[in-house]
Amino acid sequence: MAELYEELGLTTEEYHRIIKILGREPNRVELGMYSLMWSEHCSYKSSKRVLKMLPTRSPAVIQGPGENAGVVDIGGGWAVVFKMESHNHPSAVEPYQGAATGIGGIVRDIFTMGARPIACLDPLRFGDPSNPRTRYLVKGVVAGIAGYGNCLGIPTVAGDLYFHPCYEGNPLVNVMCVGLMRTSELIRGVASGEGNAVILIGNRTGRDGIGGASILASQEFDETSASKRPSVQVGDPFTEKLLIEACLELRSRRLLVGLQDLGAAGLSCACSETASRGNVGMRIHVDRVPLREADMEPFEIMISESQERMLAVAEPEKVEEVQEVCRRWGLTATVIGEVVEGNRLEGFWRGEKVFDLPADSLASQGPVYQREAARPSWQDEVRRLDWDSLDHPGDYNRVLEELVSGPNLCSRRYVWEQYDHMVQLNTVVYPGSDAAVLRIKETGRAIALSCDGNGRYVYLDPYRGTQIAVAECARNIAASGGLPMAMTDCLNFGNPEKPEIFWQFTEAVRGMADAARYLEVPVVSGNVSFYNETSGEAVHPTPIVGMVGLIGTIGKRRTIAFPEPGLNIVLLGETYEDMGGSEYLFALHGLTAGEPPRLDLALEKRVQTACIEGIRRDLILSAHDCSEGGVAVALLECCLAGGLGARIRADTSLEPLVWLFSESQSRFVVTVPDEALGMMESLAKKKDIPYTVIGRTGGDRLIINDWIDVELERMRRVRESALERLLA
Amino acid sequence: MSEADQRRFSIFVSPLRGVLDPQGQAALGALHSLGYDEVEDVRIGKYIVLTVRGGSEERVREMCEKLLANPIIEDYRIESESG
Amino acid sequence: MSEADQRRFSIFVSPLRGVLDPQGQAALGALHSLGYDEVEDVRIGKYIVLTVRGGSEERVREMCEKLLANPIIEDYRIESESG
Amino acid sequence: MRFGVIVFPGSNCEMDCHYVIEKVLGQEVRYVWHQESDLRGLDCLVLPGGFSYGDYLRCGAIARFSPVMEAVRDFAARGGLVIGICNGFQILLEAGLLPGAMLRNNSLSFVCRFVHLRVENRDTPWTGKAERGQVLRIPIAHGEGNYTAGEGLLDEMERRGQIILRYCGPAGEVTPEANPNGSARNIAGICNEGFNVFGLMPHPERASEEILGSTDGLFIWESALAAAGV
Ligand SMILES: Nc1ncnc2c1ncn2[C@@H]1O[C@H](COP(=O)(O)OP(=O)(O)O)[C@@H](O)[C@H]1O
Ligand SMILES: [Mg+2]
Repeated sequence: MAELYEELGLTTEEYHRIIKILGREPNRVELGMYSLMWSEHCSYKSSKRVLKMLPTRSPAVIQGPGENAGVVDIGGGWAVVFKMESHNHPSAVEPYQGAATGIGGIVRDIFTMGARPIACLDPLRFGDPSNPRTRYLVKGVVAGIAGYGNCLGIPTVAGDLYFHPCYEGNPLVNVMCVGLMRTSELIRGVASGEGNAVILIGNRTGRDGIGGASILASQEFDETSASKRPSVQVGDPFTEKLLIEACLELRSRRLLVGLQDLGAAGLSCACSETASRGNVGMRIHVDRVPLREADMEPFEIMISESQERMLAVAEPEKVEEVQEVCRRWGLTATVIGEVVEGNRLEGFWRGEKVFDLPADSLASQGPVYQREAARPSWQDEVRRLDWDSLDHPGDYNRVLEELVSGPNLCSRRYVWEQYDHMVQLNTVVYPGSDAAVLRIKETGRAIALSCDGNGRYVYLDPYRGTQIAVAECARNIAASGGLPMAMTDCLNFGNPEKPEIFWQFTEAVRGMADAARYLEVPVVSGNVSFYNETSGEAVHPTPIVGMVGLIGTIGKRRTIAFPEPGLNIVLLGETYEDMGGSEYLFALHGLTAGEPPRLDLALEKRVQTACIEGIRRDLILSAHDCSEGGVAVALLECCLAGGLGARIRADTSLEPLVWLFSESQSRFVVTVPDEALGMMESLAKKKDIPYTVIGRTGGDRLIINDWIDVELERMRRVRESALERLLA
Repeated sequence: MSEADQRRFSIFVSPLRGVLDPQGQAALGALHSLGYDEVEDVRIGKYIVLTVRGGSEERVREMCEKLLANPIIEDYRIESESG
Repeated sequence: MSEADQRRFSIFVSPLRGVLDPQGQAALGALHSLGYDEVEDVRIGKYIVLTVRGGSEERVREMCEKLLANPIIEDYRIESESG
Repeated sequence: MRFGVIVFPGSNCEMDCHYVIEKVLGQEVRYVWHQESDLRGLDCLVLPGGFSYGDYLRCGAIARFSPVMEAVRDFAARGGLVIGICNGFQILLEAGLLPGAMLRNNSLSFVCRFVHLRVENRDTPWTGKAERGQVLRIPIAHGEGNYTAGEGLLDEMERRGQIILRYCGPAGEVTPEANPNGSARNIAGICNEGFNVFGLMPHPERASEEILGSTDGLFIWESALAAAGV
């Protein structure tokens, strides 16, 4: 066993712990189950303690972390369910299938709770697009998300896409799904009721992803990964679509006690988690699991990660009805076990007992580590920036053009047009604005969805950078007229066993916790992805935030588009010399350096409330936050979205380059009609926020002092064609 | 070069053994529902015909590795035919 | 029935001559950009392998006509192999 | 008017069509399961978009063998109104209820966006409410909308007025640039010879409410209502 446990990724200490739990040596099946369930990916053994810092409650939160997804009340008897997850390593091996099965997995997390999935989001990070491998990955990942998500009929309505060489060998493919349900229809991933049947629904079990959870997700990624290829999983969106419909029908007919999707660690995870949550035991007849390959061993069956499978628990007298519903949807539903008294998870194979262990020892009593954290020795170095020694261009038109035709700020149309972002008829603000807005047909309200996470800021200052991710995401929601309600996250970091990585992680979570608490957006679900490294080099620490906001009346939604000529353009917030970590430095000087932008959470909150209130009172007709590329890029985006120019007079003592491209936080560009200007000004005063009328909408050019003068049509062509050209 | 230099290569790409083949499964289901119960398995891959002037099988193999097949989930076989 | 009754049929479905083949065209372009200039044409179709117990080639032809190929845009050829 | 929206395994726009027919048009509507064969009492059948049977093998190839398709064939033969949207159009092609076939988009990518469509024949149950040459703005969302048919057949269809919608620019100009998928002669929608069966790639149900950005889809729905005397 000694060699085997090491090969499976368990430490000697962990192995002894297993012996102590069982009071004997584990057999091969048990060892396999422990190795997966105690892997970083499934057990959160390095992150658990740190994550305790996050605020998880608010009056609207129905279900926080701990279930398959978070649930938040949006009024009128309805709730949204959402979560984000990573599929980084599978996507690096096979971009199409990796991304596709990523969507499949996160969508299952949502309908497991009883909710109909209504939207997906896809935050993506890749290496330099000049590398052919990067282009292959981007195209494969986007096609995979499209291939799977479109088939399911779930609109992918937002996401983001950034390029930095640090993601070269280890792209980030995070996916978020949002579902909608009646609050009364919540299903939990709980087994209970002695004698109840345990039913496996969906695809047959094959050798997919065996070793996937531990090998692909919990070890560093290197050249030898190619040899691990046979574990690649192929997605079957058609079966998933049938599963959605069948499970929602089972929910509506109230035929289930509990429902759990099968993801990492397959049956081992689903059985132990449901049993553990329900404080019951479970008996599994492993030989009843329908197989794709006849010669599979119990060990393989218990840890297979074959996709498109669900585990349901139902009362014995309902089993036939459950099977009938599944059959109608063309799915097999096989009773593979039953709920028993106690806490043991037992497995039988042709009459023989093949495993017998306490369910919680797998699901919740795994090892927990306090990893060592140490501030990296290079941290101060990268924060230094000698601004004056750089050769700054004097042609601001050119700078603007380079920014908006560069990989990070050009239009993402090429991506989102490959996604069906309209199906279900809820999308009332399409991609291309700050947040996507979905109407809730049943209540007349709407929700705003956005995701953000600037890895460069976090690299330079994990604490502040992560605060900014939360603040910016909330700002996107506010610009759309939404009140931020709750968030999810995906924390993408390197190897947590390295003290400097763990320091980044701890600082980032602390930043997230502080910002979330201050802005009153609890974290209701999330995911940690460690070991994002190639040949020992970690990616930038990249926490991604996904947020849901509520728009009380559907009419009070806003886009970034300048809606009509003759409006005042107002800048809410203040511009400082915040050039550290900026897109300007990265795109024009190839630098990731300096102090990231300052952030005053109190000001942030006041500016956001002013924006939301201004929209609610119809003082503000359009709104856009200033983020990467600063106010100049924000203004150009507003112009292009509305097909309408602007003339700006900036009265400032800052250098033009700084005023134009500084990435100071807590700012919005909004439009206000003349008759509302007075009220808007007093609102700003009341909220105690900086407020400047900087110009007027109109014409077909963007003109800023005598610094910038560009023709919109030309900029539109340049910005919209850039991504396809960069990826060609 | 003359017509005689033209060669045709047929490439047969099929899903690796053990890899899920949803297309094949769907076709199998459809054949059964049409009454073709004798069909026990269906695997669906790609049939690629290359017309090449003066190339070698070695080069075609390279093309398969790089572009035409996805070795992570697919197997392939090349047949050449002079034309 | 015994294993001996199992037969394998390979079906090669290819785009009809004269019908556009967007996938083949894209592959041709990609091969050229990778430097495989010797490739003059690429046609991409389907390679279907049926495992059949006790069926006839006649029945397989029927399956093709009905389901596996679309005669408006595709041609097919069947090869059988006893196993 | 009573509509039936057919649900195939893998359909994903059936609820959207149902919603528009019931809530926007205010008409009666029910779902028709793919294994049903009794279509009595229905005036118009909708084959919705989606990915029936995952679009595996070929789009629409497996769905056309659903039991309901026999009934649809009879329904159409008796002159009943049948509209196939996107995947529904592909199914009608595979079933031979409409001529031609569908290839993958020439970009090889799925494409979801608003397009402009020129109404080529307003003398049909589906376009009576529009002007000839009118330009509609309706979204598409498909990976295989590259319509093809033999040149001879296309000429015949042109002559008989079976080509109903073409992709065009905002001013109605039919150009290669306005063609999102490479379809023959920019074809976006066609009818059978009797004009009671209509297949189109664009989604009129996604353009039936102001809040979604266009109401041009209503021309099609309301034309059908008018044709049925509603
Ligand atoms: N990968 C993607 N998938 C779908 N939509 C995307 C993707 N990347 C960006 N978008 C969309 O493009 C728009 C601009 O994105 P981004 O510049 O990241 O916004 P912001 O800076 O306001 O957060 C948003 O509507 C966003 O949802
Ligand atoms: Mg924004």
